[in-house]
Amino acid sequence: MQFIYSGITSGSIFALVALGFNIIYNTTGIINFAQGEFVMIGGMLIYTLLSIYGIPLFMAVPVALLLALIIGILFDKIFIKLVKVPNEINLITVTIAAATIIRGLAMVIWGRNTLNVSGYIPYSVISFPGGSLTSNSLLVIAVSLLTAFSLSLFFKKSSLGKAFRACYNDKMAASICGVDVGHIRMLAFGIAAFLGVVAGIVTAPITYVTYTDGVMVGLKGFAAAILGGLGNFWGGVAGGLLLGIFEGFFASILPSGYKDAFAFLIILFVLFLRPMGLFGKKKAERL
Amino acid sequence: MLQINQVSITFGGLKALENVSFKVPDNSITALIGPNGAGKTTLFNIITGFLKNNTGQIEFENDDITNLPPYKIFEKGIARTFQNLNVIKELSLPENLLLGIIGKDKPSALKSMLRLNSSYWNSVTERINECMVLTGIQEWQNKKVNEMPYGILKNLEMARAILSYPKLLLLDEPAAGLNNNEKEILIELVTKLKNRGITIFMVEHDMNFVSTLADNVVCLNYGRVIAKGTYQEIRNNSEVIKAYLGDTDA
Amino acid sequence: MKKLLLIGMLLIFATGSSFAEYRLGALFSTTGPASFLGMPEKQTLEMLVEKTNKNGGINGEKIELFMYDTRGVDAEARKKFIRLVKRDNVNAVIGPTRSGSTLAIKDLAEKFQVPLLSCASSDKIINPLNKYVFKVAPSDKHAVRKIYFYLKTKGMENIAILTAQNGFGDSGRDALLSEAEKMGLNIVADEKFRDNDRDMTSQLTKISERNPDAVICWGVGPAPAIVAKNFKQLQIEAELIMSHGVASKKFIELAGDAAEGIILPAGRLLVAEKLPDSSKFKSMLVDYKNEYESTFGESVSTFGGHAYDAFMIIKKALLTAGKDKEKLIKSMEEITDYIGTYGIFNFSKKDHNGLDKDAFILIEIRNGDWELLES
Amino acid sequence: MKKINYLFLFTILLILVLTKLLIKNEYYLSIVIFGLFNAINASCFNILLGYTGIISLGQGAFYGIGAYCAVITAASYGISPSIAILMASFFSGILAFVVGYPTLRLHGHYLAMATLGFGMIIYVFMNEMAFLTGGPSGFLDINKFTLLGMSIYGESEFYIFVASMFFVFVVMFELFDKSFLAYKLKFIKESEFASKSFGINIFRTKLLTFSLVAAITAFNGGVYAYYAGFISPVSFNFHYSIQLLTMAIVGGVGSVSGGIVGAAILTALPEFMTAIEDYEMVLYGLFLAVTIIFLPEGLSGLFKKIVGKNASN
Repeated sequence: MQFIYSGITSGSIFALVALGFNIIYNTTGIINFAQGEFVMIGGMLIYTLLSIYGIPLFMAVPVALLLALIIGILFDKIFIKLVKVPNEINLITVTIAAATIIRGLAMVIWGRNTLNVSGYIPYSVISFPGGSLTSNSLLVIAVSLLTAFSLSLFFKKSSLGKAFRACYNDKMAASICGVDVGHIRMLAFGIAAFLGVVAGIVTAPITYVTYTDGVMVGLKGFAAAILGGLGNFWGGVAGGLLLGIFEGFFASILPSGYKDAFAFLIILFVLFLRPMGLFGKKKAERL
Repeated sequence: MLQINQVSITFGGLKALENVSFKVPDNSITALIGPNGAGKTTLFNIITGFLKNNTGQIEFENDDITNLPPYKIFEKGIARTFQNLNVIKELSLPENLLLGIIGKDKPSALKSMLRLNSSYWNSVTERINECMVLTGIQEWQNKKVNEMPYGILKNLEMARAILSYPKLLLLDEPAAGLNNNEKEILIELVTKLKNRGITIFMVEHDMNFVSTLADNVVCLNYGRVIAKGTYQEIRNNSEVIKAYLGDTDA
Repeated sequence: MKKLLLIGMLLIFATGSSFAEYRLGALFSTTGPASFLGMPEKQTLEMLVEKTNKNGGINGEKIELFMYDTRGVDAEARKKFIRLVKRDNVNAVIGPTRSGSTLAIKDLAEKFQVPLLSCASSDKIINPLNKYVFKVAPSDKHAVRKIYFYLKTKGMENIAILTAQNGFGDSGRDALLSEAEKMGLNIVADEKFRDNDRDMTSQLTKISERNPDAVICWGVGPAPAIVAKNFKQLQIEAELIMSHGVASKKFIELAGDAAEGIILPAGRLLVAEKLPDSSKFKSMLVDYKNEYESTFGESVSTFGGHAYDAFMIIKKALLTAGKDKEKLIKSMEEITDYIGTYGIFNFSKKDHNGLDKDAFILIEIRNGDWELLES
Repeated sequence: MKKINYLFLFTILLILVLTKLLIKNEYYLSIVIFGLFNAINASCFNILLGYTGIISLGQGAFYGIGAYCAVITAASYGISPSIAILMASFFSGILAFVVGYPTLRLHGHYLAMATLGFGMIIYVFMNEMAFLTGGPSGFLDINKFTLLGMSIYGESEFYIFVASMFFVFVVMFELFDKSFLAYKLKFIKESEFASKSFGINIFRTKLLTFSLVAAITAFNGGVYAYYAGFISPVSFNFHYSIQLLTMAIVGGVGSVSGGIVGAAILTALPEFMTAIEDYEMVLYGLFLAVTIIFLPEGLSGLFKKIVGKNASN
């Protein structure tokens, strides 16, 4: 049973990263390979604010989130907007380049060492039937799900959120109706970075922060988004949780060396059976 | 030539086509008309194998071609053009036309790489030139594709389809987006093709165009055949009028 | 066009070598997953070379250091080794950090006839013996034996192992399995984790179901700290033992309370001040430690010690033999009783490591610091 | 039929010969050899992405499979290395066929994920099947490379072999590029819909291309293994596949020279940056970003433009 609890913990992080992927995918049609780097930056920012500048937590978190929005917007302005021929493959590669730059800068700024962020709430172990979770893990799950819910509310209720959804459905139509698509895309990167930084902040006490962390978490988030069906909001969340549980499950029943192979094998099988992911809709092909 | 028997298809409860039956006679021009959403393009896609019909069958030259994959249907001798242009901008006009040749002739890749069949490729060049002359696009052959007007691109697609020597040519809204001058050229071209023995089946909105060309007209509405016959017969059919008037009202 | 330009540039670079000084090459993995082994090695070597040059060099000649990052990629180590030998014309090479990278260049060392002093631990580096390849890091089996002797005296027989899926974990696992057989211990669970795994509870749950007396975790980087935390979270009743891969203050900082009571084999350097005054290692270790910590403002790590030993050995050999590579090898093989950070080195023609199991001592983490478990 | 660009082929040949004549330093020669291996892999990637529109992030796996199969079969069954490489290449082609059969039905990002997943799975197996591969510590017992009884050893001899292999590959690539096959693939890339309705069995074509490319990549991998004399899984992981992607993009997709130029530049670049270690990653990323942002057709596109301008002047 333990694998379910630990799976949900890591899965909720994958879910947040997958949401970041989905938001950018829906507004630009590309996969942002730097999404994982946002998570790493989140950890680094909170470390800097808390441990180096000694800012109290209730101030540090909003500052980090604000910085996240700025980073996301700059990301769009510097990398995405400038691309001369913004076709899919160029945009994807530019995000790979951006990820390399961010990782390189993080190494220069924060060094190669793993950094430790102390827990935000007192450490305790909470027992569940057949396993246990730490208070920090519970915080991760709670914050992730809360973030996902508030984001879905934002998309459903606010007018800005509605403009976002209009962009998902039809960019041309949205721009005709007065939605500034460029503006929305910029905000999409802002929100994606925001989500990444939230993930980075909540996980930092459990997983520590190293400048190379972004690669794996990005990859897993991508896998989660695909598993759930690219562009599908709750699909991303479900994909993340499922991936986390798969990983824990395989680690607990198989020789653990093979666990990653089996997690990916499951994703492959899902794709073979449902080429658009578990909850993805087949796009009507315009013939 | 082409026989549609009781073809039906549903999309998530919506009946897009319901028991559609009609014939496309040999060496004729048949037009499929009907208001938007009547299921014309759906039928085209079923014929060419992109959609699988739920019931019914399609016969081509007395061969059952129902639910064959698209490339097999092409091999039987059915070529088509598209509503949305499918030309490759980075390739030249003759290069774009190659698509019609490749699928038809299926030349040997190895021979082509080692340049062992140059006489064949010379004949291909000739065929392409001939076809460009036929469709009137030869003077554009050295221009970039993205500099060409829409009408030329449509002819390019037509030329590509003709290159495969089809028995049946499906045209998806050939006149859409063309000016009157271009339409006239097109009418001339389609007539020429018919005289060469190619059966033509088209989806078209432009009634002038249909009236000038079509030997037979089939009218679809809400997925059903509401009328078939010559243009004159159709024109006075009350259901057709209702369907179109209803359409214009909306 | 660009290719021609490139070749032109390569040619300009190719002709820029001179032969005035002792030329020392070094390959460390300063980026990539093994970076926190490679960094202290790099810094130590830089510090020592600078100091030596300040004090007049070796035999009056300065040392020029050529150092490259292998990024933990074996193919990169190979490339950079050829660069050191063929472009920089070095007399000897220290490194690489990782076993895999060392094995990747083992045959090149022989081909180019350049002495190589590896800082990695795998036994395969010196076995089969290659005339030009030396190893200053103690073998994994020495560390494993030290742990197993300890477990035996405590009467523990059922052991679970949890190893990293990298070269370090892999060669550790080999040693753990083979030595367990020799010493009659039962391996009841054999699990693995990846360097970037951030949750090990699944593996640990599986391990705890087998009721081992002790769990041995073999890895480097932040992952073992997570193992320690998860171990505590699951309240497993067994002794947790780590490898020398965590022998840096960073580990205690990361694992926090969860580090308490963990036992690990490590070099004496970690507890330099706590060694009895009678220990012949003490003064030299304390000196190195103080110097390193004052220069770089961070705690010393035993991995830096490898670079220290390697440099001292090569320096000794250069002093007596000069630059001639054959003489250099011979003189290194003759080094005995050199007191290094990891023990007393006794090289010979047949032993290119020169250390035994006493290279390691067992250390326990108590109150956030290293304590000597036995001397 | 397009004319074969003999000037291009001749230039490549000239560069290869000049490299041998001018570069005596084994280090630089080794960098060029690495560059040639990368160039073949990046070109193969280019055939997939730039011609056929298949985005495969698992090419590193095929490279690795070729390398491992070639050395394992030779070491354990006493097969001569050149035969072993051919066998590895064949095996990899078959494997690509089997993997491609379900995978190539996917499109776009889903295909990217599936191939990436395949790469990860192979990577795990390379690490875990230690009894075959030597695990993460790598495979050591690589035989000396012999070709028709001649032993090939050392940078200089290997350069001749790898350069010849590379040249044969480039000639084949050029012949392919100028044959109708290149158009067929480009039609598939541009519009699967149109290609299908023009009688192209796109699935079969994609599958064969994918398998053939995997076989070439594996062949390359086999030779690489014998050149390197040591292989370990890290050389064939996801990062390598991404590197191939960046090489192809920086060089320019959809042309013969693209992968070659990209591989040449990105293999050489880090060698000039060793002095600035800490900033290497940032600069590498910046170089990539600037190329993609300002040179949408890649570096080879830029050269073509310059050459084209000079020619028209």
